[in-house]
Amino acid sequence: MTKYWKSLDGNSIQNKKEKVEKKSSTNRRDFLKTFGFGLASTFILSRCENAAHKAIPYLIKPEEVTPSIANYYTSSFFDGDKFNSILVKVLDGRPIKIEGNDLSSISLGATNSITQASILSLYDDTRYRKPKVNGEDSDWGTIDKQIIDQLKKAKEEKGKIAIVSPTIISPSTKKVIADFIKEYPTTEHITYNAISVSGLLDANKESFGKRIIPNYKFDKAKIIVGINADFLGTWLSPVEYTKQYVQNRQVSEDNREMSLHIQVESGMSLTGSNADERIIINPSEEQNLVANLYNYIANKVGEEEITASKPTMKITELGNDLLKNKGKSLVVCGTNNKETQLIVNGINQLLENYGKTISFNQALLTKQADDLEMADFIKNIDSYKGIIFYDCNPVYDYPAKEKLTNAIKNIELSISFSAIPDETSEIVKYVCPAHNYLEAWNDFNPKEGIYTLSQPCIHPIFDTRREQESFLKWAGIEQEYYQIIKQNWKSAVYSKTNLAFDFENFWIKSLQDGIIELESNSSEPKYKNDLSAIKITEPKSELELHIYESVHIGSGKHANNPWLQELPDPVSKVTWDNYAAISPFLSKEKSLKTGDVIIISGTMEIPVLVQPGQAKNTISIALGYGRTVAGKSGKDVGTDVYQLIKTDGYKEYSTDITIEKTKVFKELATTQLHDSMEGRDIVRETTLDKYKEKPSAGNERHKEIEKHHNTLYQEYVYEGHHWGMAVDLNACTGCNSCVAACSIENNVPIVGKEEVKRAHEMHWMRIDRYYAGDPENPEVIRQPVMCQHCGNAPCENVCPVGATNHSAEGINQMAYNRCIGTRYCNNNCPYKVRRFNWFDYNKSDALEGNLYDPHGMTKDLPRMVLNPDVTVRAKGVIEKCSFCVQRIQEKKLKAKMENRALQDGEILTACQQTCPANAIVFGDLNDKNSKVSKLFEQQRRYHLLEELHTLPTVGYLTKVRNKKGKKSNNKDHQKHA
Amino acid sequence: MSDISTREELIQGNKDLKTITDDVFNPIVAKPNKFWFAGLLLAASAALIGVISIVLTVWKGIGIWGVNKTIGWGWGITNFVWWVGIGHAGTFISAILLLFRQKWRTSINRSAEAMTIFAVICAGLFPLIHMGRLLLGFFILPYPNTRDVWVNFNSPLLWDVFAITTYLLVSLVFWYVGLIPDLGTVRDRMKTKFKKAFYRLLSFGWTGSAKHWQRFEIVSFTLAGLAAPLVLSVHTIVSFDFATSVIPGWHTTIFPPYFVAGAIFSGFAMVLTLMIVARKTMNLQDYITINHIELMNKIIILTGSIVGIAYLTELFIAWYSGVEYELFAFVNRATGPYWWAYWIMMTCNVVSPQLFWFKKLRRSIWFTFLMSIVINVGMWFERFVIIVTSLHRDYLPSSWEMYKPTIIEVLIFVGTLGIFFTLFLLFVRFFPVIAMAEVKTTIKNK
Amino acid sequence: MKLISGYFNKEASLLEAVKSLRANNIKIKDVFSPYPVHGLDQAMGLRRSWLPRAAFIGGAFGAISGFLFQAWVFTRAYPIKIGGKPFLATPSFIPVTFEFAVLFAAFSIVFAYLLKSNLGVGANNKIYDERATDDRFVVVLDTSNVDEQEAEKIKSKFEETGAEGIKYEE
Amino acid sequence: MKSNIESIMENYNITFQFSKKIKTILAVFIVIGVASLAYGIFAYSPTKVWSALLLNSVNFLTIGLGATFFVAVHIITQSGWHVSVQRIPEAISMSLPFGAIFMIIMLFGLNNVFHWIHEVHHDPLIMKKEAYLNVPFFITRLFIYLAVWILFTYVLRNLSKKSDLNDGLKYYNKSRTYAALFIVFFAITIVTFAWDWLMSIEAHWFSTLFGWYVLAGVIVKSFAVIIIIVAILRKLGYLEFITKENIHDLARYLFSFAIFWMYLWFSQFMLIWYANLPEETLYFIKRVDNYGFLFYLNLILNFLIPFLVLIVRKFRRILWIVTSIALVVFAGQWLDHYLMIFPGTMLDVQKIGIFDIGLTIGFIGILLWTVLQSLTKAKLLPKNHPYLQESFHYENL
Repeated sequence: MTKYWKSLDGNSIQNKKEKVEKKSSTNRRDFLKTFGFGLASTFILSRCENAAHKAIPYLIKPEEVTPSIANYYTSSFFDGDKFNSILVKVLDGRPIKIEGNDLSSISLGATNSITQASILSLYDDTRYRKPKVNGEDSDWGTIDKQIIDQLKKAKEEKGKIAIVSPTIISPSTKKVIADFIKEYPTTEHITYNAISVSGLLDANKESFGKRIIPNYKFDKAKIIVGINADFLGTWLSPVEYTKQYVQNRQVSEDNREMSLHIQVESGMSLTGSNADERIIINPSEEQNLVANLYNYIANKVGEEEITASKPTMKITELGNDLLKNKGKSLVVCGTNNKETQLIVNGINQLLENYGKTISFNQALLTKQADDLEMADFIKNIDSYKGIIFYDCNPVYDYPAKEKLTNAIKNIELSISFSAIPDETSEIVKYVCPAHNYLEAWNDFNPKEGIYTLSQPCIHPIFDTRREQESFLKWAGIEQEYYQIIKQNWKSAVYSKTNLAFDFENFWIKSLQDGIIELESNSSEPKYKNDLSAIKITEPKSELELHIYESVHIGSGKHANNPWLQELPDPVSKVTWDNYAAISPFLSKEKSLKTGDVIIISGTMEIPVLVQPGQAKNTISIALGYGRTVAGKSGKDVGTDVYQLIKTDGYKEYSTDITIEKTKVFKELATTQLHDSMEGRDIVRETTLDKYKEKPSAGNERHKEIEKHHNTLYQEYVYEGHHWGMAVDLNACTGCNSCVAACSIENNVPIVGKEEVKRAHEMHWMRIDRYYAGDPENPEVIRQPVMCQHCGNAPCENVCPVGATNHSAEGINQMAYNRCIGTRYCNNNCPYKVRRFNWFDYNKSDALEGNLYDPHGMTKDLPRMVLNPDVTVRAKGVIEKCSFCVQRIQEKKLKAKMENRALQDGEILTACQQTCPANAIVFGDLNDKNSKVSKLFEQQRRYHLLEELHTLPTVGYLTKVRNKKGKKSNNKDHQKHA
Repeated sequence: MSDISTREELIQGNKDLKTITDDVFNPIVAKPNKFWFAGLLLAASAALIGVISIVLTVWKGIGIWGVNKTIGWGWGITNFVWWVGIGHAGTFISAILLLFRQKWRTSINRSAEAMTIFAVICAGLFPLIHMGRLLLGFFILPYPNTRDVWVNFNSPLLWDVFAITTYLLVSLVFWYVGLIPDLGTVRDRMKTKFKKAFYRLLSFGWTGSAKHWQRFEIVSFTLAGLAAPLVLSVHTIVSFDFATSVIPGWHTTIFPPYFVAGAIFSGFAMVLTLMIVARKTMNLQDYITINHIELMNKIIILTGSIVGIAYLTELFIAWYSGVEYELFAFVNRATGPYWWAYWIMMTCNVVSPQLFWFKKLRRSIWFTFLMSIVINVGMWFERFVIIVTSLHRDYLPSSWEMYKPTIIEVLIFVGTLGIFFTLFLLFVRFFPVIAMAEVKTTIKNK
Repeated sequence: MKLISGYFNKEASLLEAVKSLRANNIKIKDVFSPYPVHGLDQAMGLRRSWLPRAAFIGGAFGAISGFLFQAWVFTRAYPIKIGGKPFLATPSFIPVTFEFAVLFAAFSIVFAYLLKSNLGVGANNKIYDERATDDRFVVVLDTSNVDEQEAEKIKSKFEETGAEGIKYEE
Repeated sequence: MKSNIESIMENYNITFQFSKKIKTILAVFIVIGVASLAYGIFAYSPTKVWSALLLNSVNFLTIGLGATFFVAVHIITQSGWHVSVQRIPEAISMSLPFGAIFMIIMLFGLNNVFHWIHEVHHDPLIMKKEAYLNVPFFITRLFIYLAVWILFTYVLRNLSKKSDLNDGLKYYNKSRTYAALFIVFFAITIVTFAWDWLMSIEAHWFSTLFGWYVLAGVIVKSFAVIIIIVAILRKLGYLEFITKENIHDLARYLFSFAIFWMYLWFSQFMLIWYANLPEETLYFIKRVDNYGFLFYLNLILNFLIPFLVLIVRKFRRILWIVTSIALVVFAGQWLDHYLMIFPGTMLDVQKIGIFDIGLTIGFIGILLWTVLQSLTKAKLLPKNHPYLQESFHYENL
């Protein structure tokens, strides 16, 4: 999967997994050498114009660079919210793709959509080119001088200075900040998390004496109860949790066990839509439910109960299920309410989960901020002489916007390190733009005992400077940050390992692996808690608002990333917008339909989306939208709901609201209009009980259809390779990371909101989502659909020019140059996976002046992200999934040059590589031992619309629901054979 | 030729050879009236708007149409099939009716054939402009090239290229062969020098020699024999565009004959529309008599009923097949979001032609004119229903979409109407609209 | 060349004249009429035209070459796997084969007809009488090699059968 | 041509005389048929025997039906060319009641040929079709078809016969209404009849074109049979008034409809071949794989031979050539029915043997008997037909 490297100092450095060897750069000289190649290209880059016209050949080729062959560098992605260990694919000096680092125990090679898309922020055209003073371009010399003067002045006057940042998990950065504070002792470091878990942290502090997030082990749990915690989509470390979660969800003929997942929630989340059972509550019922659950369990195990009013719903079954799995269960709650979290801790304690499914070893460190600290800071903000905003944008993502804005305007020294203009950087005095993370060194400590590095993969494109360098400069420390990291590692990490015989080797290895994981086996802390003091909030009957984090936009930091904006929401399939999700019940009651604009609590207008499975009296709205200062893709997209978060005490992500109907209609850009499977045999599913009895359960039709597979002409026999793909519907959570990865890998154009509305989106793969059963609490089922590479492809037959045809390896291929765009193939495709270039999206048309590029993707800078191994498609041609044929060719060629057979698993398609759920497996069907062949032997395997005899080479494995002996109520999509 | 007393004279007004020539010749030399100029202006303007819209489409991209990821073909191909369908009547009249010795065709075949050619020209435009890369449209021709790639002979769209081209060329030749003697007549009667030279050029040196006539007849008859299966093949192949696919509502074996019947149905409706106007404005009531109209109406009942039976057959087999997708496709047509299009189609094509069972209505000019419009509307909707409702909800509900045309698509359609009428108006002005020589053979007074 | 032509305004008289001339073994050069007169070819003793054969040959050539071309492209020139169909996808070739056949047949017969009849763009055949394309029937005889007596006989035959007029031409 | 008209005048009153000799020959035919049937019952499974009976009954019935259709179509199109042979299809149409009897006899063997009858209760796909495919409805439909067809056939025949005695035009105009009504009813019922008795043999399979395809076969067959009867009568010294043009016309229609049949065959086959959907291909796979020779022979007999021979104008005007082709097409249509029925009803691959041919000879005997018998009932030329003259006054180019 990655570039094979000869290590730089000639020592053969072996990896744990031999086949994965990663690039490291040894020292400063090597570092410079590494980037020497980049000088020419980045020089051109920064000048933007004439970019492609002045490619200069190497005089002396750097040894690690072969034109058109990609190098992979390890790095880390952390946006102040979520962490991911990554590999950066650098081709001819340009980072063009991010893959997960499979040495990381956190993500095991997977990434989420935000990480995938983050590569584009490197080439964000709105980035600050230079430091700015009062909005005017400046230079570092001037700006440093002014800032140092002011800092000194503040120091003399004992004026308070604040560094505001999200949780910082970089040990070296922390050290730099500490050094800075040493120099300016009046400085305070205030952290806040836009999406806060303060309640959880403080509850843990109270229960265990440790203010950290424990290490949840979803793979160890037989029963998982998620309470408003979208742990597969957004909560804390979703990639990690997904990886764990699917381990107990992927059944096979040899392992017919799977966990039971019950989700208690208000809005339909990605996690909830994957649950075996969903219990719908209004946010105000949450505490009551948790307390009653606690009481039920406490009662059974003979512990003391707490005072709570009667539960609003039946919890007996839930309680019994949990009790049956003592020590093998896991209850997680996403609330920021400390009391609730205390009770949840109590439940987990009663269930003896600590030390088993929850551990304080390798605790998660990505969120540590304290809401009260920030609230306090805001209260006293006027007493500060200076504020430094480090990697944060509180003017947007902290509810007290007005106060902050006024304060910043009045403060003498306000600094933002933001690399791109945002609401905060727009009003500060000094903008000291930081590097993009792909341009800078850094280290991270995302979990206790886990250290990772990020290394620059490209010379800084603009005149920017990493934040740490700024701090060092202002503190008067003449040391490079890189050296600080190295020193820090030597003392803090190297000393605790015995991985290499000297530090340099250790350092090389660290860079090569990108991650160092230390053994840690400190004992679990003791639980001590008194819940009796907690007063349980009574459920309310008014309309409530539930504010949640969306899977792709997150806190809103990446709102200017068109790739993320165009990714459909995993549940609603809406792009480019947030919306007020209302229940079908409310829709009827208030006669609102999707697209009707309502006014929330008299302050904000937002269109409605009727969301099956939504709590009846709750409206859910996603954060991260409504940015007012951002590039074109982020600005004024959707509505900002940060202001509705209450901040007295812990941030409250739910609140009472009123709504008011307007006459305005605002069409949402949705990629899927129809939610029902119409009783069709599209996604086959069964229940675990039935599966245990018979692995072909739910898939009886497969055999039946195979029996009738007759043909008027011989099926083609593929000698050599026959590529195929297996998609495990039981594993797929629908997170859309694959869609993001596919689009990035294959240069899929961005079409923008208006075009999505017109059903012109271009994604090569999509995740179909269907609802079944009761609209108030439906079952959700998903299916990733890409080109099925049919053996009897209906599309190929009808292309008049033969532009789409079949390769000798079973791939349905497109010759873009040949295509004349009749769209006949698309009409004839039963899966509708073909996409047509409606306009000239990438300046490749023969005619002039007809560019359609609403989000500036063809500007010189964003264009740098294009994958040169994949043709950009001209206006008027059809495109579609190619099974990442460029990757197949690359690996085939490599195997050939190394004179060996291609290994199974060597070729990974972009979607497969990024999938956190291991749902996609690609390989050679002719190799009987390949993983994909083994999966094809599973009795769960079927093909989409196989009765049409299109002979797809994409196979699906049936979905298995863990429904406990209940009669299946989804007759709607259970086909009788 | 002995008298066959039981048959009525085909044309009225007790014409002799001379008066027939006069009647056909005079409009060519007479100064056209205001209506003609107004019509031409209107049609040409519409054509211009159409051309502008086409240029815009080619320049900007198909994205300015309403088609989308699910419905790849919308108005464009609907119009294509509609125009091709209309383009069937002329050749049907001149070829098949010639083979069946239906002499009444002589009054209308000339203009019907002209209409055919113009309609096919309009039709041929659509497959071209609906291409995403029109400028590379020549890829569709099998010409030797350095890349050694040919075309895909499996593709019905490619068959279309051959079928439409062949049909256009053969119809043109057939039409022109029939025109030559009449152009000779025009030439010989023309007084002004320039015009005479013009028609001399067009008339290919026709003299009226017995040998020429003998060959003329045999060539006409052979061409009719060739054109008859050709006319069937064209709409058959157009139907293959749909029927070869696997899309429910498209893939059904009855399509070939049913499309042909539908084509003739709509073609006759268009012939009626034009003839009813032409006979009135050009004083051709004696040639295009109420009997002609009645006979055409009978063909309309016949073909309309065939179409109706085909609809019902499709419906029944959709149920009988037991294939849920098939059944759904038809239920969706009738009750889905495009139900209105389906019921317009049903009303116009199946129900309303049945009114022609009443002789009184069959012989009413006004009613016939109204019906001819209704049928053309209905047949347009038939194609719309087939294309759009089948595509918009096919196999995977996740991809279900709606289709709405944009103004550009509408204007292109209007543009082709403009092109059609422009050509037709020019035709009636410069060419003999009635096949004089053939009509002369049918009269008894010679 | 000396020509004599008789003018008729009735189809019946024309046929009668032609028959009577033929009965008297007088060779008719040509007959001109505004429309194809039924039975005139038998009356004049014209042989059935061979033109349909041109159509047949053209059509057969079109069909065979059309089919072979497609087969060659798909099996020899550049075989491409399309939709799992066999390379020699005979049913797929039928439509184009048919169109080739019709196209070639139609053009063969039309070109043969135009060539044989000396018709075409710029053809300037002699027009004996302009009303022959309107309402007149003209019988033309070549009297170059005919004696006076014979010419008289012709004239009388014309008159007998009701000729409207008789014209002499050098 | 005068001689022709004169002879017509002479023949105005001639009717056919059914001689003993012919009767004997036909009796031999029938005996062969009965013997074959007896042999078949003895030697083969009931399914095979019933299948053969179904084949011949349907073949027999559709010959008569095609003749009525021929008569009706020519009435409503006000054709003239056919008048000289009109009495022949009329006579053929009189075989319809016998065909009806055979069909009713078939009702006793339904179980043997229609597998849906027993599978309708457990095959899920066929269960869906039960509203249509159930025995009572099936039988009801048959009786409706037969009753209406026979009714119209007799009405048209009687009107035609009456015209001999009286004013031709009056009866002719009257018959136009009935002919139109018959055509409407026929157009629908021939399709449903084809579904019932042929398509439902393989109840899983369906094709929308199937009914029309069968109809095309019926039309071709009706022309073939008319030509054969004309040839027989000519041989026996009748119909000397039939001109070359009449023969040419019959041949032309045989030719055209052979092409039309091929067109529909191709349309149906190609579309199924192209889409290659298992639910549709199963029909053809059985036939191509197991009956490959007959499958292609079907095309040769029904299309290739008539096409290649009759494309030559000269051959279209020679009665014996036309008759030979008619016989080929007749055999071809029989084979077409064979291919519709046997691969569906019989599990193992069948060969056409003495039994099949013998039985068919028997049916042909009965057919000819009824036809010739009816020819004695009316004059060979409908002398008062309004377009009689036209039939003798046209030419084929």
